[in-house]
Amino acid sequence: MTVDTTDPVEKPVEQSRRRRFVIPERFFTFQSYVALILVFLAAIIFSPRRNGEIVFLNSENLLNIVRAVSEIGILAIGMTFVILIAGIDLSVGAILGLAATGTASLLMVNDFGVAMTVLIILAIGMAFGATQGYLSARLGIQAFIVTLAGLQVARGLARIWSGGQGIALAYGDGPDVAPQAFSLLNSRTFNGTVPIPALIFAGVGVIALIVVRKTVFARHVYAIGGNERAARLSGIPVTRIKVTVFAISGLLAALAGIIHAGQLNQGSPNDGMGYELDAIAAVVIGGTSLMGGVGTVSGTLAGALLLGILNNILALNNIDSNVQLLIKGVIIVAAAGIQAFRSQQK
Amino acid sequence: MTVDTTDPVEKPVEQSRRRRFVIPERFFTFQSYVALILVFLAAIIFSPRRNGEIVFLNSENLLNIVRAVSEIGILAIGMTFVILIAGIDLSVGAILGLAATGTASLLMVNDFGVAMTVLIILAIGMAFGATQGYLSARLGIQAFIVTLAGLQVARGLARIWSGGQGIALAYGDGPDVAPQAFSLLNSRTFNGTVPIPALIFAGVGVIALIVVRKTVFARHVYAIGGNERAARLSGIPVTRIKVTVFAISGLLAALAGIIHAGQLNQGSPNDGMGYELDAIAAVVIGGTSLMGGVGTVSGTLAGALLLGILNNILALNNIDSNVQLLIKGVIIVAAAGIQAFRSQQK
Amino acid sequence: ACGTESDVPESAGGSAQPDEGTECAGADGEYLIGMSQANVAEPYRQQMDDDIEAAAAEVDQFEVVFADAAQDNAKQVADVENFLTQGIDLLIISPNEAAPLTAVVERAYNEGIPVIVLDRKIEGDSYTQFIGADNTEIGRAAGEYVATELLPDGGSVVELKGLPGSTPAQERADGFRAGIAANPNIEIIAEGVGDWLREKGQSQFEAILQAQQAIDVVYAHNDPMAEGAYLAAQAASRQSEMSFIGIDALPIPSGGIKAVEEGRLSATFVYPTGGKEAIATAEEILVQCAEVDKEQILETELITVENAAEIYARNATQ
Amino acid sequence: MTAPPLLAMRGIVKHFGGVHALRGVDLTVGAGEVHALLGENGAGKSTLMNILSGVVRPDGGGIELAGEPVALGSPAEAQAAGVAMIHQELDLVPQATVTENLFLGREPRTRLRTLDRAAMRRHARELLDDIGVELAPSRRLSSLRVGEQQMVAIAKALSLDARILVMDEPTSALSDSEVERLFAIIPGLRRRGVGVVFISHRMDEIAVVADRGTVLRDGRNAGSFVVAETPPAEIIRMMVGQPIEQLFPDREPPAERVRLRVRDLTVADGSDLGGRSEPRGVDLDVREGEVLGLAGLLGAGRTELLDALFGLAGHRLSGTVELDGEPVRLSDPRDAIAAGIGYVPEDRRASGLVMMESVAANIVLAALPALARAGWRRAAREREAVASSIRDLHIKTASAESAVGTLSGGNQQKVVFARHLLRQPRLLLLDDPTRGVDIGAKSEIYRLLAGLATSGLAVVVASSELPELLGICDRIAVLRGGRIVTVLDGRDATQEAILAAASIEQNSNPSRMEAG
Ligand SMILES: Nc1ncnc2c1ncn2[C@@H]1O[C@H](COP(=O)(O)OP(=O)(O)OP(=O)(O)O)[C@@H](O)[C@H]1O
Ligand SMILES: Nc1ncnc2c1ncn2[C@@H]1O[C@H](COP(=O)(O)OP(=O)(O)OP(=O)(O)O)[C@@H](O)[C@H]1O
Ligand SMILES: [Mg+2]
Ligand SMILES: [Mg+2]
Repeated sequence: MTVDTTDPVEKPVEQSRRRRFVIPERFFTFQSYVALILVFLAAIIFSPRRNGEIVFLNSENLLNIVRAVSEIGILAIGMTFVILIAGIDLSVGAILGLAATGTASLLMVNDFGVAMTVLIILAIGMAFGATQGYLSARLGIQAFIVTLAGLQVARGLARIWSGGQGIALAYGDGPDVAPQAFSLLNSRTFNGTVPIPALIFAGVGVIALIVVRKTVFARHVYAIGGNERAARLSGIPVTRIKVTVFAISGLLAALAGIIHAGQLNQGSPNDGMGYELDAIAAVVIGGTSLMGGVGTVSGTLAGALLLGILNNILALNNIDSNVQLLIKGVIIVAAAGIQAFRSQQK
Repeated sequence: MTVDTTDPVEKPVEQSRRRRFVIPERFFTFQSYVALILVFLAAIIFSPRRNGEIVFLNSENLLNIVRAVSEIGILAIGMTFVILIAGIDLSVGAILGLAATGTASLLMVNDFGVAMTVLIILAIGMAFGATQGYLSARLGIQAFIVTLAGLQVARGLARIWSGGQGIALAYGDGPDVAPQAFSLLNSRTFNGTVPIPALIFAGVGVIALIVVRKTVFARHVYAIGGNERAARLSGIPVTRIKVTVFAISGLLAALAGIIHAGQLNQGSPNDGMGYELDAIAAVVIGGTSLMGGVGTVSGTLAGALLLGILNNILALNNIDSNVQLLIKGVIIVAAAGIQAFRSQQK
Repeated sequence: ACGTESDVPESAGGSAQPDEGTECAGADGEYLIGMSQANVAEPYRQQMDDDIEAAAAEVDQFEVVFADAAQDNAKQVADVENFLTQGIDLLIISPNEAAPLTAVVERAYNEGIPVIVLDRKIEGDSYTQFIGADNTEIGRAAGEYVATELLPDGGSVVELKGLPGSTPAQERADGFRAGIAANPNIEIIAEGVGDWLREKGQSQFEAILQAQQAIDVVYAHNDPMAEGAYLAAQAASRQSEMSFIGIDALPIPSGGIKAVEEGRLSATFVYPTGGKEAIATAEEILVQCAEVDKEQILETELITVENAAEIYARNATQ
Repeated sequence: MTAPPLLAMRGIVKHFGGVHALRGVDLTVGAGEVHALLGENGAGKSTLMNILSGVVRPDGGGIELAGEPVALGSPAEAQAAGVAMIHQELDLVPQATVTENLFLGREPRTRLRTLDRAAMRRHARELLDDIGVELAPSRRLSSLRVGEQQMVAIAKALSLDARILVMDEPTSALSDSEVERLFAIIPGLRRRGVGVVFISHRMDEIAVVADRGTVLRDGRNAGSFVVAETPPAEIIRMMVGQPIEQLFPDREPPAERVRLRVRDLTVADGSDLGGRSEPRGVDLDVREGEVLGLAGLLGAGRTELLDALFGLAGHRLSGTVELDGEPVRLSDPRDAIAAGIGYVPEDRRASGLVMMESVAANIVLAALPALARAGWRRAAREREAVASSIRDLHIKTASAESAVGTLSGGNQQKVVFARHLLRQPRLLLLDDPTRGVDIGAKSEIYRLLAGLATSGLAVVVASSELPELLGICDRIAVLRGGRIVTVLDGRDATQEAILAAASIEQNSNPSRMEAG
């Protein structure tokens, strides 16, 4: 039996015009995983080989992929919640840059400890996100506009903070260097195999999965995205939840910024340019609807990995970067197309 | 009346009756013009003076402003229609780049004439836009995603077309130079005062104003944005109109690209990066709702000029570029805030 | 040199200046200098601004105002127009691209404003002085260094390129190929595109490390990408198998000289910003009322661990 | 019979994914005939008519107009063939003016092919006059009352000069006086030989307007009838499959204790009210176990009064509200819910349900924090609560995890009931709880209400259907212009008395009457 999740009368009028071939519903439930598996298989097939070994499947390569997507992945997790409430957050890349700059500055210039620095930076990211959420939820300014402006403001603040240049991290004891502990972020654990950022990404992913399944907050997020008025009439504190969602997005962007600074031994105000679009792409490929109310964190994780594998296999094969742009464009549309097809079927 | 026995800190029983201050509706109708005039006056006040003359009001300066906003303005006019149908077009900056590259390439490498070149480029822009419109309207993929992918594809195509380099224009007769006629675009008319791009911008603006007022097409655009289902049920060819709207946006982006190449004597695949966000900002400041169905072309023109004046006055006062980012961010939010306040009042 | 007021008016701005009417006020004047920068998001260009600011602070008569075109030719044209509206006395411009900026620079020049063009030329000769380094030359120097010093017996090279479509990326690639041509045993086995960015250098090189077993030298079009590649190699514990070279050698803590000094990069090549030189030229033109040469080509310098500390101390703005 | 019927639909089949909406339905309508199309929620009435008006393509079957087979592939083709439809959901553009809406999709053009605004204005006036609606054609649609909007939709459909006019529940948003105005148009249509298909869940209307009728059940024909010859009970039996013995259940009289006491409740005007009547100086008492009805014409302010009691008027509210003697502050729905008030809003699609979510998710929505521990959900308790709600309210659903959109209208309505009942409210506010709900489900909702009242709940229910109010209420308060003009006892109130109170021309200084 097909489950009809939308209101039948709201259907596009022409929906029944074409002959429809029916795809099992199960396919769509796992749509983003299906796409992920398809891309994974394609990557194996197209992977270069070295001494007969499939380079793509090399465990180090796979871990590299997770490391490479860890920042976008963390941004995308926050973005998932934002998009679930039918919002959008264009500022995450700029907040990442601000956080990376701030981290480097606090560690190197102000000689703060690691814990202090991380706390301050996370607080800044959260406050920035919450402010945007307040402007959008309370004053009713569209999230697209608020976060577009927020992007500029965060970028400007970061440049002013650092004087425009990146701040390099040097480790050691004493003044004017960062505590050695912070260099953990560019190291690997388990015998130097698993990159710490990949671990953090996995951790954030697990927490998000638990939050979505187990908390009242997540149910409220879905309800607001599905029907804000109904949510309000059910006594859900809509404004507070929306502000919280943007605050989470800002917090995670700041976390990604700290990781960014740690991974690259530097915080630069220009870091993270355009990351917001990659994060949004990961969320959408993962099956979350930009109209809100429908989507999963696990889909987003799959979407982020899919993008990472795509980048990796294109790079492994030395594909021309312009052709890469075309291929990525087409794959994003195809992924969204599957989804659109799905909702039309229903 | 019963005595309140529960909680001494309980709020007063008498429900508060707050005086609301009511802003005349007329203010909002002219909201974007009011904002434009305010910014204009502010510009006069904050303008530097030279020999007692207000530099900002210098006629050359004013014409420079119009020239400087002409491309964004043309993009914004196309974007107005797209946003009126509750869409968004993130690809216009990239199409501008593709068109500028193509123009330069056809003129310099293929030695096509001006008319032929312009026709081909406009057709490409229109076809690109129409394709995006088709994907979004017919297959139901969200415009945000389609045009985000379109952005990458157009950028990739432009790079491939030009081999990655900008193509400089040289004028003259004979092969391997562009026809002199094309240099018209970087000249000024009326005794060298009025820049041709400013004139074209004004022309496009006038045509758009007439289209909005006088055509059935425009009525259908508003209807689709207001209630797509109602539009369908009234027999309006919704898909066709949506495709047309995206085609117009692509066409105008191509036109802006041709102007860009002419103004700058070069077509480069990296031209127009981020212009889409400026165009969207102009539309939103001009009072068009991102939810579709509400807005005006004249508001968009006012919005574009407002942004131009803002850029100009910030530059004339040599405001630090990072501080400029902050100020512009705040002003965009404020403009959107006025609008939001308006729709909340209703 | 220009102590007397009876000096001929053409003294300022070189012989090609068509507007002969400007008088040189010399040391008594106050001068507003407009600096139009292509994009401060590039560390090299931010450094150029910083150099100019630092140098100008030493000259009492100078006030410098900055504009940032954020990588947009059209914005840079408007920036110059706005400088003209404000009535600057001298224009320093580092054009985003040549052809698009030519017309407006020409206009400034024809209005009698001395123009110093930094780093990237404009077309024609409507400027007072060009100060810059030669990217092709630097690429060639890097190639020759690889061909003679690092891999005299040949070997495999990985190239990490800058943003496709940008002139320096093209020239640093072409020059490098010319430089290694002398040694036929050197092969470029892979090219990655790092868009000038550290993180893209890192992830691109991670993939290349997987695909390529034997890498001798990593040549990156700038230091950040070289550093990114180093991080990738370090994570794979392969950093000692190969040498890393970059370009730019900015004298800041996050720049390439420090990276050489600290042993991450084997070499980098100074891509001078010309900021200091531009102010010096401006001083000659405006304060000393002297004529200046049409071109000032800045030499690159090879930075290795031997000279890194010394050159850092010399070039740093502070 | 020699002349073919005006409309003949034969063997119409339609699937939506796995839902078999129509399984071979026949329908014939003659010229000048008003044909009632009846059936439970989800029986397929709208689908059948959407096929006729080109909105939906059938999977099988054929349509003949006056004997000619036709293919109606789009709304435009159907209009060209002479079919006009007033859709169940109002299909107008809220931001556009009345005029623009009237000519949507067929705007007149000048010789230059541009929009002919002058012609639009002229014709708009005529069209509105034809159906006796006094409205400025230049008004924005969103500033009109629902009833007025409905009249615009009717004028638009009539203006197509159609041979066949389909009205899909045109009266569900209208109150009695507007319904009368609509019915006044029908004789003219008959004379012109127009065939009218009329869909409604109000049985009393069928008897007034229709000549013949067709009943659908589960996408099949369940029978046809001639109205004049068929008793209503028989029609209901055709629809539901069994007779309904007693629509309105008997109930105990309410207790004496006052549950809700409202004094001088007033809501300050917003800046742009669009014809809404905010409550003014409302005094009201509702006792434990009492069902109080709110009657009034469209726009009388019933919804606004209920909204205000649920905290939706925010800071514009003044006056005092007490529940069981305790004063409550109502500036947000959260305050109301915390105080023990439940609300089933007027438009379950827009305000009630989260359509893409499951039945279970919709039921527990308001009770989540109460069922959880420190913000962490407790799945077992939620499952229990959902199961008992489904059981107690007889919600017909395949499973608790089914999407709520798959339920019939009546069962959707019960889901909204269940959500608020889970919070064990002291006072339940209902706004037109049976709008668009079929008669079987209606009787179940009445039974549910009776049970709740008997258990001591106080209920305030607004409705446009007077027989419903008379059947279920202990007392009926009549509103006009936001004021309570009179309160009638349920047992001896009559439709005439209510209508008279509701529609007396408003004088400049109406006397305020005490309720309770
Ligand atoms: N577009 C659609 N997609 C999927 N299912 C649909 C669609 N339209 C209708 N249905 C289903 O078809 C069946 C018939 O619906 P329809 O709207 O025709 O009923 P109805 O008789 O008009 O009911 P009501 O009295 O509630 O208006 C229902 O089960 C409904 O859920
Ligand atoms: N939130 C709102 N904002 C603006 N207009 C509204 C809002 N809610 C309702 N309206 C409008 O208020 C008008 C009056 O509503 P309505 O006809 O429902 O009045 P009512 O007195 O509640 O009558 P009934 O409940 O019988 O329908 C309508 O035109 C409706 O569109
Ligand atoms: Mg129906
Ligand atoms: Mg109502």
